[in-house]
Amino acid sequence: MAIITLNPIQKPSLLLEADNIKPDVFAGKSLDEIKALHVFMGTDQLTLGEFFEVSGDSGATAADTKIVIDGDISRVKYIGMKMTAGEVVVNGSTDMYAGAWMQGGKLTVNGDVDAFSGLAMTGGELIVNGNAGNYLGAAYRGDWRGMRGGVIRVSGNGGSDIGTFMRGGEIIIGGDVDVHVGTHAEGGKIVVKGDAKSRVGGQMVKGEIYVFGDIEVMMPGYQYRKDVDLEVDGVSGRFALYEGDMGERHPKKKGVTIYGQLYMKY
Amino acid sequence: MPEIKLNLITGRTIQQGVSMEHGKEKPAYRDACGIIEMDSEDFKKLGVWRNTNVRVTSEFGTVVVKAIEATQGPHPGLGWIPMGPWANMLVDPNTYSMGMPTFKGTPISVAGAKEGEQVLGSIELIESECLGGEE
Amino acid sequence: MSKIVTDVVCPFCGTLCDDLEVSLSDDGKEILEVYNACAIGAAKFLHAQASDRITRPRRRQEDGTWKDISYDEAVDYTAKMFAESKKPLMYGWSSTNCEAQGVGSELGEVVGAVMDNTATVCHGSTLIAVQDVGVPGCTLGEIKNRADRVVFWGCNPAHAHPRHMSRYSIFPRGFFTGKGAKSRKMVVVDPRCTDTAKTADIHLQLEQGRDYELLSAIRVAFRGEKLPDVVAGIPKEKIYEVADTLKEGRFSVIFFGMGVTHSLGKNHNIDIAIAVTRDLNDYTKAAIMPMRGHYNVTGSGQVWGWQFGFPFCVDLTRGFARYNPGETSANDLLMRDEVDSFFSLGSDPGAHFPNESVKKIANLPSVCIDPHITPTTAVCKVHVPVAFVGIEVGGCAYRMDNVPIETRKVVDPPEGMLTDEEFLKKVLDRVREIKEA
Amino acid sequence: MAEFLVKNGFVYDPVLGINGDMVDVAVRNGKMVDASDVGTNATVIDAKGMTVMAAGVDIHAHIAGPKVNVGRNFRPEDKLFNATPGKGVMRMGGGHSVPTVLRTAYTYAKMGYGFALEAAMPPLLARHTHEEMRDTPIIDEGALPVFGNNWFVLEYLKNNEIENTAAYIAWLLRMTKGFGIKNVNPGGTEAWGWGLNCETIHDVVPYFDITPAQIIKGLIEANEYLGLPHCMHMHGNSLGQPGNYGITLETLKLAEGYKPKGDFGRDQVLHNTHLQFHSYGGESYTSKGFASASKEIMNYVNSVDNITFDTGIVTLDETTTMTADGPFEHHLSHMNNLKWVNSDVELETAAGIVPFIYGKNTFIAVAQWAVGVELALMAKDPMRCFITTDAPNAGPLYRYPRVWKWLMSLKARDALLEDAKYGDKVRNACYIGELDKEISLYELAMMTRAGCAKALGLSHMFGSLKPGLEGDVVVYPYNPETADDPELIEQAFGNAHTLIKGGEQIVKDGEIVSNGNKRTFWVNCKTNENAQVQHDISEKFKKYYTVTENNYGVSAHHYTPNPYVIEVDATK
Repeated sequence: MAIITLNPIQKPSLLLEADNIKPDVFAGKSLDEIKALHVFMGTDQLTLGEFFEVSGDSGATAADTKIVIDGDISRVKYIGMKMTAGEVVVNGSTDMYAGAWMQGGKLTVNGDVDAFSGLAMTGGELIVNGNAGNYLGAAYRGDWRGMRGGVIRVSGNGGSDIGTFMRGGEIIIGGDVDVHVGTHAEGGKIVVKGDAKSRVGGQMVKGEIYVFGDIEVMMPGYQYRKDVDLEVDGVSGRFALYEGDMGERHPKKKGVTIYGQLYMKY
Repeated sequence: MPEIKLNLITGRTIQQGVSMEHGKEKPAYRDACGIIEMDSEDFKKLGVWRNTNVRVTSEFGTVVVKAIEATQGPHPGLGWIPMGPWANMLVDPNTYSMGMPTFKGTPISVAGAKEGEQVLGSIELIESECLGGEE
Repeated sequence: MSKIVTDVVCPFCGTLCDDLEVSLSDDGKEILEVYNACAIGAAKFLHAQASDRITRPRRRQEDGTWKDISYDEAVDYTAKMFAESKKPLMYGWSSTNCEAQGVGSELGEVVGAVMDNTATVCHGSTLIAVQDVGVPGCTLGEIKNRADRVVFWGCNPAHAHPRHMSRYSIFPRGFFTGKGAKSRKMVVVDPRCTDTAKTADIHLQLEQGRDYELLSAIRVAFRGEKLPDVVAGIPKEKIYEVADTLKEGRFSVIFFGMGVTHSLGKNHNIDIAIAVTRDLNDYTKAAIMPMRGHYNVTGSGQVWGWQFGFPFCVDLTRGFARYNPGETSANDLLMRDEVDSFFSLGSDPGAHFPNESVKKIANLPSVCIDPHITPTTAVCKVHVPVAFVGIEVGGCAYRMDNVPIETRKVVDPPEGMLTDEEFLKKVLDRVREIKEA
Repeated sequence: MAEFLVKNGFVYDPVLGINGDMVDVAVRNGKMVDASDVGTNATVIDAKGMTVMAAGVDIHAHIAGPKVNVGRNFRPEDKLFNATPGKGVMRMGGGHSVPTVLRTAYTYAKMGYGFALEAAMPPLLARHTHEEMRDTPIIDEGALPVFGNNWFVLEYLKNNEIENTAAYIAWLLRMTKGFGIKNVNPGGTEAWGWGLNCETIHDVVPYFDITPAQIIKGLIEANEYLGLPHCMHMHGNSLGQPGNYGITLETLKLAEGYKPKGDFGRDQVLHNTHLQFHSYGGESYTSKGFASASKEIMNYVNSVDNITFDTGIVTLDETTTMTADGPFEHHLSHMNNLKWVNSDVELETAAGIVPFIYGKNTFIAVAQWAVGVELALMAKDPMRCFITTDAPNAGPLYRYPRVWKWLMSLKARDALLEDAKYGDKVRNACYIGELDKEISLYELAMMTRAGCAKALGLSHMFGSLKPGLEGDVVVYPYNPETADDPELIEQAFGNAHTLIKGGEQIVKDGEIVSNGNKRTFWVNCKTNENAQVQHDISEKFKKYYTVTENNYGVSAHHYTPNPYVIEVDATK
């Protein structure tokens, strides 16, 4: 796999929108062509080369291309947005929309990601070795089609509104999460290894949520069903299964009503 | 000095509305909004007189306002400061990435004001906080 | 004999009362009395006449004092500020008419601004929730003529919309509600025993910040499912009772305010309140309505809707419109240092934004358009006073239920004063000159 | 003013009987003139190898006003990655199914349209509709206030008081600056005030004790009493329900015996809009239970001469449905569980808005598509059948050229059915497989301009290139002699080469170069003094409305800065 390395050389005075930083765009381009790609700072259209030193080679296709960003890009948005293949590694933190609308490939952030990362993702892997911001793997405003595929794995804490309107795929949070987990979910799987605050599975139609730690305030529409022994993301244990949200509509499958499932580890 | 913990909420009052329309630079606006309404139980716990100044502090700032008895109570444990600059010294600016600061539900502590600590007018308050040259 | 102007529209809150009568001096220049208005509305009309009113633009000097400047100088400063900005924030737009909002939109487009209105600290939560789940609503006359179950959730009309209950929601005798208040059951949900709550048939004094859980519990109760003994501090028996009360109505309505939009969960609180209303429509007829604050914040969302497709938080910097509150919202932009100039019209963020945001405004090139002296003018570099919309100039405004009403001009503004629309047009022209040069 | 000479094009003008002949077309001082009447300084547009028509006239679309704006504001996802920056005289635009007003104008211009009728204006919210129309450049527009659930109308018609109904209608047209009479789910939308509906034309409206049939007949009579330019514009009861064609036939038959009155040259007394949604047989939406009833409907429509209709053809897109048929939208929200907006308007009407996906791989969406296409193909008189998508209900506005492609090409229809998962089942349940007709350009000109203009009472201004009419000409880059691929139809008719509107060049070489001189059309109908109606109006405002009578009318100049007022005298 060919590797292109970006070294930040200038911190944007406001922020940078860099939706071009993804293997799909870099593949098959020379270093000069990559440097000439546009980035935006407010109304100003600038070039990638003004903010990054670019070295290495791009592959012929996105799948053959790996982008490594060495340094802090915590004021750069849209890293890996809509990427379909290949790999991006950020050795630092990124701003909003990392891996948003991602369809394939792998994006690793060795740092934190800000809000709206993995938004409406349909495939691929987003690995965050740090903390994630709010709306991780959620739907774009107004859309009922949230995350539909792929995997998001966060080693640290998550924010609020994880997996809103989720319909598929998997989100695993190593640490704690803030309010609203899996709100309006109609599928998919969310694993929280730490604690959750409140509004877990509110208005959930379908899908699975696993919480290893405590939930500060439970939703009133969840009912205890039974205890089950499970292995979840490599951890075995006994879980209490709750179903809900009883206030929400639920589909029927072969005459049986399907609920959202909330598993709480003992 | 004794101190109590309350949950701060803010919002409109008719006095806030009227005084605002008469001019936010006027003392009436300060009198309407530079206050905290507290429950009588909380007055007892804090041990200050009604209609005296208190210093209210949150994780996000601190401000001196006049403590008055709740007009729309009882609501023990809740502190009410009408919407305006005084309340906004204290409220939680966290928007949870949806644009709206958390104007209601900020943990605060209330203590009696020190000798001579006055409730500032809105313009004075904003100027001293924002044009203080500390940045 | 004094002259009486009738059918005057009150430019204060989203109730947009249009039955005010204003008596003027013989020469028609002075407002003497305001009839039918609430205390706040009356104050607004009378303050417009204040002798200490500022009538000319002013600019803050190095030493902090103000110096009067001409409108042309103010236009020039504003236009240059925009021309030099990469990402200006144009905020406010709620206490002005739709015509000014329209010119402002074009200006925002030309300069590549991010445009946000006061919904961002008011009913922005609601706008987001409506985008997620829709909203079954109606005009206020439907409430007046049909509603027999009226809920005020996290709002206090007795203080914030003083004539709401008498004009629309509780007291009026409508076509199918001939007994007025006696036709209606009133439910108030509020952590305080507000002056509105005191007049209610049922007051649910919930634990602050637990609206989402309580609304969810009502939905659970609608479906006859089990509830925990207590939710949000309210015993389950009470929750079942309220659920039944709403289901049994012929027409139920939920009005809601800052109590839910400002509390933990924000848009989700509204989202689930809308779900409650949607559920109710399976049993009876039901509607839900935000108690919009500024008299024309609704119009601002409408104008941007037809021009850009979004009701607030509109980012025009890239030449086309984008939207995502949390990113393109005024407070997030300020606190994240994402903008490099600030323009305010028809609002007072200095008084109504968290202090952290106001401090950021103070450090930016800035212009504030406002008839009053405000905490915003106190932190801005240039203050441009303008005529009062609805008093000194007419124009369209949208009531909280999206009914557009033409506000009326009652008196002339002080001589030489510009309106919002006139000032914005001048700035737009000047910006175009600068861009072409 | 400028002069234009459009030369060498294939001209289609059914009014003048020109069917593809190479005729020169000229515009002077904003009007059509004989080619010999322009001077040598005229701007010459060489339309060689292209198609020339009068500008299009849209008889029914939802493009401006309160529910349209709800559709915009509550669907940010409709604009995601779908926005365009401004360029030259154009401002920025965005949106797929509910575009911003600017994009709406540019879309119409690029499709060669010059006039569009906003199909439903809630009277109390008329200012809103006018503000949006004002801000929509280029095209002339008018709007139809809705009447079929209005309390005045229900009360007068219950007692068969046609004169009072007419006087009220004339007053309301003046107040709202409206164009004509829209009638949506008569009685059903008032019933919706209580969460109910009127599902047939004989269901009694709660409290008001009147039936939809009485409302429909009464509004036809009132319309003809006044002699308005357009006729009663009908969206019937039970829209979208399988088996509804019987109700539709009953509705259409209510027009029997009525003849048009007035000076505007139309032949019909009832326009049934988006007839597709009203032409269903069967009893369910499944492939086993659904059947097209287009033939049953068209057999009747073809047999009479006082009815016109538009198609409302489904375009198989994700779109946003919006209608004053409140109970229908509620029903729809339960079918797809998507977000739902309802907005009831005091004493007058309601609206519902729900996003909807017409999936190519579902049976019912393709069957609906077939029903709409069938109606147009079965129409014997193209001057009475107009092509619409009921935008955005059956599909977005910008899909018109795709619809024309389907109507003009059997090959395109077969390709669609071939590609659709349940294409064969649709052939079985519908008539589409029996129809090999291909609409000609001459017929298209009737179905998209000449007929529409006539039905609207605007044939003295639009729909033809006849000297004296408005100088509205479009040139499409379509060569009828050489074009063989149906895709060329969609391409050409969505990208006009030239549009001249009101004598001004709007589109030049495919680019928008002017925002034109947009006008708002409304009908000022004079009636005799009617003390009873005046009294009733005052009473209703005092007791039941929440705005005062004096604050109701759309009067300020800024709502209609460039009005075109059609005067009607109904005092005789």
